[in-house]
Amino acid sequence: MQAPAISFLDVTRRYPQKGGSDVIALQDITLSVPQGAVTGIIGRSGAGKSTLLRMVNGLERPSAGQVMVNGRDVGAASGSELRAIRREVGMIFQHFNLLASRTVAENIALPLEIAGERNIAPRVAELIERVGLTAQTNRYPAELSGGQKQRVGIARALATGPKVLLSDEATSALDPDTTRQVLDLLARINRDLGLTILLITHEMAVVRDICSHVAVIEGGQIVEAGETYAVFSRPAHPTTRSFLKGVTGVTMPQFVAERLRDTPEGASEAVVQITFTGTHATDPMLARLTAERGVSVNILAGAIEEIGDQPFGSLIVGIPAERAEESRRFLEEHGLLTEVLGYVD
Amino acid sequence: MQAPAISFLDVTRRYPQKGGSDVIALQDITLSVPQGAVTGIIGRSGAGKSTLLRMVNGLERPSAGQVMVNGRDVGAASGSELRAIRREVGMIFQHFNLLASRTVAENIALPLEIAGERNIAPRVAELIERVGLTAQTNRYPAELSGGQKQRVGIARALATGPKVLLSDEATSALDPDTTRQVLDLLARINRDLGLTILLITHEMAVVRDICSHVAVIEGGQIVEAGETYAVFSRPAHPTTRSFLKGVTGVTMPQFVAERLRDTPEGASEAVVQITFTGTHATDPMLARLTAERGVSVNILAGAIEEIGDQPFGSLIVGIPAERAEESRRFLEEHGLLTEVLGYVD
Amino acid sequence: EEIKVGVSVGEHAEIMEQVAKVAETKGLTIDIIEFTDYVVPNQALNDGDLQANSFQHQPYLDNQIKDRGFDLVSVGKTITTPMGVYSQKLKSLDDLAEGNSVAIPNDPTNGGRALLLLQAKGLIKVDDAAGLSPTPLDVTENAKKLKFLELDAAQLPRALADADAAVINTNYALEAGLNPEKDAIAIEDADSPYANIIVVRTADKDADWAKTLVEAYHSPEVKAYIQNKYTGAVIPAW
Amino acid sequence: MWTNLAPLLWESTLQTLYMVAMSTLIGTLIGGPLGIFLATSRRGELLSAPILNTVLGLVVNAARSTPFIILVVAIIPLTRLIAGTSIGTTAAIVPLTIASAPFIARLIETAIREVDAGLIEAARAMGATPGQIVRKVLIPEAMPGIILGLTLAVVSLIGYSAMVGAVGGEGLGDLGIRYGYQRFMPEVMLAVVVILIVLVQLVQSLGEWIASRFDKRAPRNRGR
Amino acid sequence: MWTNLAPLLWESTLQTLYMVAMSTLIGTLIGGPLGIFLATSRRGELLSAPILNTVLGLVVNAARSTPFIILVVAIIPLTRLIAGTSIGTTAAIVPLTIASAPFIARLIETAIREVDAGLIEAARAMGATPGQIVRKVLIPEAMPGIILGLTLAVVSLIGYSAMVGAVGGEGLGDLGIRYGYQRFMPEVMLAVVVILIVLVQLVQSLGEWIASRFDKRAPRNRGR
Ligand SMILES: Nc1ncnc2c1ncn2[C@@H]1O[C@H](COP(=O)(O)OP(=O)(O)OP(=O)(O)O)[C@@H](O)[C@H]1O
Ligand SMILES: Nc1ncnc2c1ncn2[C@@H]1O[C@H](COP(=O)(O)OP(=O)(O)OP(=O)(O)O)[C@@H](O)[C@H]1O
Ligand SMILES: [Mg+2]
Ligand SMILES: [Mg+2]
Repeated sequence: MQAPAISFLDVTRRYPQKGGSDVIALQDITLSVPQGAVTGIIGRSGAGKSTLLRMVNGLERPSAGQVMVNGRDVGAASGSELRAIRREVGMIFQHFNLLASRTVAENIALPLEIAGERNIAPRVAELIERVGLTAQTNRYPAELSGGQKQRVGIARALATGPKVLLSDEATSALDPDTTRQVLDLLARINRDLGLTILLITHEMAVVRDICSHVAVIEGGQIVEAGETYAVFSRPAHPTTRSFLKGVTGVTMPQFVAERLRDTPEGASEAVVQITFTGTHATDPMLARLTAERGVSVNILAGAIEEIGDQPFGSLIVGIPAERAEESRRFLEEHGLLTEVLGYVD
Repeated sequence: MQAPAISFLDVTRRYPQKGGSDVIALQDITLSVPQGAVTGIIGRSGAGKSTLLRMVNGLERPSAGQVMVNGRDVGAASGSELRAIRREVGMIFQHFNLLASRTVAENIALPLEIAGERNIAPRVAELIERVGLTAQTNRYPAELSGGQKQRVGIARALATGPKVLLSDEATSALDPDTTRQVLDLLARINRDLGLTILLITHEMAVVRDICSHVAVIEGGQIVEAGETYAVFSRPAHPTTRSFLKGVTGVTMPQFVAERLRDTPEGASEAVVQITFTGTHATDPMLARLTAERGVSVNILAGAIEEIGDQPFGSLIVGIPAERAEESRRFLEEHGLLTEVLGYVD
Repeated sequence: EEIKVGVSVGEHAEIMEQVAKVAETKGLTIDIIEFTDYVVPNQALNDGDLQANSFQHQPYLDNQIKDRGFDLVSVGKTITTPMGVYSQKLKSLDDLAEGNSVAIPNDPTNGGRALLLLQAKGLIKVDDAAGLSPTPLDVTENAKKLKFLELDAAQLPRALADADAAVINTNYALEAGLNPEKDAIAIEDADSPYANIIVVRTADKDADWAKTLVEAYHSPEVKAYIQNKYTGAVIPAW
Repeated sequence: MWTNLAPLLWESTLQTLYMVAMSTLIGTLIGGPLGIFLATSRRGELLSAPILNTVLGLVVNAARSTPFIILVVAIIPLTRLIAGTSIGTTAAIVPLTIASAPFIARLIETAIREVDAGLIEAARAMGATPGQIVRKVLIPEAMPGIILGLTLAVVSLIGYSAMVGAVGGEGLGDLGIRYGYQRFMPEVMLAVVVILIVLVQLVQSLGEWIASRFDKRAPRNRGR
Repeated sequence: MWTNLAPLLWESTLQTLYMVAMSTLIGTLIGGPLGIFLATSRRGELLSAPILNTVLGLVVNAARSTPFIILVVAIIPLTRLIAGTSIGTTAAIVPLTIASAPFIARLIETAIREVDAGLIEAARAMGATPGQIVRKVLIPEAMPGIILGLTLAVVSLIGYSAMVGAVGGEGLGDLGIRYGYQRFMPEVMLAVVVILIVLVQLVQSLGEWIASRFDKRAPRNRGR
């Protein structure tokens, strides 16, 4: 196995507060970010995501512990070593941080100028095209919409062809289409050039679509981490579960929820949640249930999607109450997870 | 019917550009925002959403046309009239715009001070609690995370109990849980106090969960508007369709997409998209297809959810190729929309 | 030949302009440089930035040489401007009451001179050790408990309304429209030691241009100019 | 010599402090509102009054560019009206104030204009009156800049106050010029300059400390 | 009288322009880097050098608070070294520069410190050297503030340049003092003040125009 691109070793970050106890933004974080992977960081507002990210290029220093980037200790790096590390690490900021005095093109040119590159113009033009800002090339940030600023920040972070990309909610100001384009762009660079990406996002769909790994942070601690597929299919921590509801889990339709009760007595239908994982999702299990057992299955809600290239999802179905037990057994025997949520009349 | 809370009449906004043609941010916008409704504005980055929103409280003036709020012309309002309108309109800014010199509590108190209210402290404490920032009460914005700042902005906008709330991507910096809490809060105020909400978002899930109406803006023009359910179930404009993919539409799993081809010859399965609307979603149509016609249906991907209180969704299913036509007819006869996407071996 | 001559603003500058005209006919070009300060012209002369200056009297020069070790010397007298005491409130010096305020110049030359004038009129006594530039701190006897207000010399006429009396250089009195003969309630005796001088570096004492400069100054044209222009307030001292 | 000098230096220091404090105080009372008005009355801004803005700008510039001694003379009647006399340390406060007020106005104007436009917008959106925006947004947000501006003004005034010797104003600068410079007492000059430096250093440190207390923005020194 | 006065006024105006232009230019060349260093060398900042920062701050303050005439005399040897003479208009540029440089330094320091910390952070994240951050971020972003600061300095210098009469320097202010003040010619004083006001107004308008050209931030005057 390759050495990790980034690793955190027992990293703690405290903010001293006047007249009060310190804010502990991060506590004993140990985490490896694999080389060439796209790793997502998710967590509640204020959990410590931005702080964690900012440690990677030394914008924030650990109060304790070590942060290693490509084998070099960021905390111990001297000025020029640190600059060398930083030139290999692109960063997209949560609040853009664009220079008001520079146009779109000039903002994107900045890291190239800093790296001392020549022949900057064609590279800048190419990046501008990629993020769809050709019409805005010579505008100043004050004349851009929020999403346009965000895209300038993205282009700027990619300008020097970094080995590691840090992204702090790079797509949260973008509409779904533009988000998809940006994610495609990142995925392509990740694939073609082996770029390691560490990104913070609040959109589980982003994690699902692009992240091979995910870390969940809560109250300054990593509560869950691993391959996205593994974490998403069997979320262990309540936060993760709660986050996933919107994306892979399904919410029960209101009209069902209202009628739901706990006891089967006199109910016409049982409401059952069926979870598909791996290749099972492609088998026509429900159809077989109907065909082989004559059970009529009513799909009430559901989502089936791919996570980490594997189909995954769950359905909420209605099954005639008297056949519920039988059907469940049938499905479980064929490798699906089932759970009876309740009964309706 | 009630008079609309906000109406735009032929509103145009141009930004003059030096040495170039004007940027037309909005063009001939005519739109009514119903009283007491939650109306979402969606559109691509740079489409003109923020500009539109900022017209409502006169932060931006129309180059042509009229903006009416509760029957008063914002563009024609004098200083004190305008202030009177503004005190009834709360606004959450895309970039927070918090005062760096005031703590969380003091920032939230600001609109109350401006409105000349007394006994501010309990109201502020209540709002802080609602947005979950009790621990941060006396911190300054520089000591907050992005999402915490956003929540201060939300509390501030609600402080004076406005009649109209304008929200510019108020939840895009928030994690799913916090987003849900904020949306619940807004929905509750909307329900209990009849607050009219006009919100910009990039998250279709937000529109789905909270907006009764939606307007789609593209290149400065309204391309689609109406009740959310109507727009989402039969999106007319490509942008809307494209946006909806992520939320109500389904993306085809990679492993299916890769094997997909156009012609049925020699294929084992047809891949069919089935769209459910209204009450049909609750009928066990697929089960009936299996039971009555003996067709084995394989659910490949799908999402069924509620939009505007109505069940809605679509499934992508695999149906044995030779039975595809028959099955489609069966489903169409029972009121579902179907579309053959292709064939797999 | 061309020389640079430093002068102070006012009558010294005005007269030097006339001197320059005369000197021109004798083949000496004078470049006049006006100073609003009294220390710099000596410093500049000593340092070689000037060839001569004309703004001070012998006591001031002596004092400067003593303090700063300049190697300067006088080559000829120029003019005397008697100082006067003026007042808007009083008719004579005798009317000065206890605790009255008297404005005097705040530079050492003129300030000291003003105190010596008041001593000569019997109002105060100053410490002899202070020589020709005493300060209010050197006043040993002050029977009327006079308060001394030290002001910029040019400010004095403007302060007449606020002080009970002011000791004013004649040139400023004239510029301000006061008439030394009519308006002064006391005036310096003509035999004061305060005749002004032309000063050069000791090394240049015998230079030809120095002689020409003094000759030009002492020419009848200049004397006539002084007498016409200043009508007794400025007296040729040669 | 030194036995005389010590009390003299002490007294002069007090006089300088008195003059500088008074003229800063009054200068701020005049220059503060003026600066705020200059910053907010440009065309299209909060209090939009472009003509008055131009006129006041002209007055401010005129007062700032007129040589101090000419200013002193020009306002003698005013000085007499206010201080009862045109000469002496107290009277000197009048021209010092007239010189400091426009300077302070410009510095405060600059500080106010640095306030983020988004904050003004937020307050406008709340229905704030221009007065409320000034009191609740512009001044508090510009506070660090205002304090640093006032520090700059105080330091300038300390140097400036040496010129009031012309009208019988006393103080350290005047002492340095009259005794140290004109009477060539290098030790007085040195003593004065040393006290001035100490004084100015105290003012500067105090100003920066207060400014940093008011400054709640993100620190610029996290990490490296 | 006026036939004599007109050319005199013209010449004096030129001299003032000459002195002010030169001392602003050289003062900026010295004060600019100094101000940038003062802004960036505090503890934990970009060029972190707190001791040097304190020492330079002290020197700057000392130069600013020392009365001008004392400064003039103190640096006579330097003046002669640079200008070849210690008197006259050209020589006067040296003390004027020494007086303007620290003032300009403080103004530029203030402007630089207003630059958003996030931008410095962004540049640091790009691996920029401190020199690059100064050149590519701090100076361009602070440009409107720097220009307004220089405008403030030029206006101050125009008033300040009146004091060079002490070393035989000429110019408008000196003309005003020598004729208007010492020779009691109110009409000269008036003429001088009028020209000064016009001059200063031109400088101010030009400065603000240039600053606004550099200012690409959101306008503060959209809507009401
Ligand atoms: N001051 C300005 N000068 C020129 N063009 C401007 C100016 N302000 C906004 N625009 C342009 O107007 C258009 C609409 O901007 P607006 O901010 O309303 O977009 P938006 O829909 O809110 O986008 P986003 O989702 O990215 O925030 C954009 O193309 C933007 O570039
Ligand atoms: N300078 C500071 N002083 C005190 N506390 C701070 C400071 N900066 C951040 N914090 C706190 O540290 C915690 C972590 O902040 P961080 O910005 O990393 O959160 P985050 O996970 O990025 O949240 P968000 O999703 O809202 O951006 C927060 O609770 C925040 O309030
Ligand atoms: Mg964050
Ligand atoms: Mg926007």
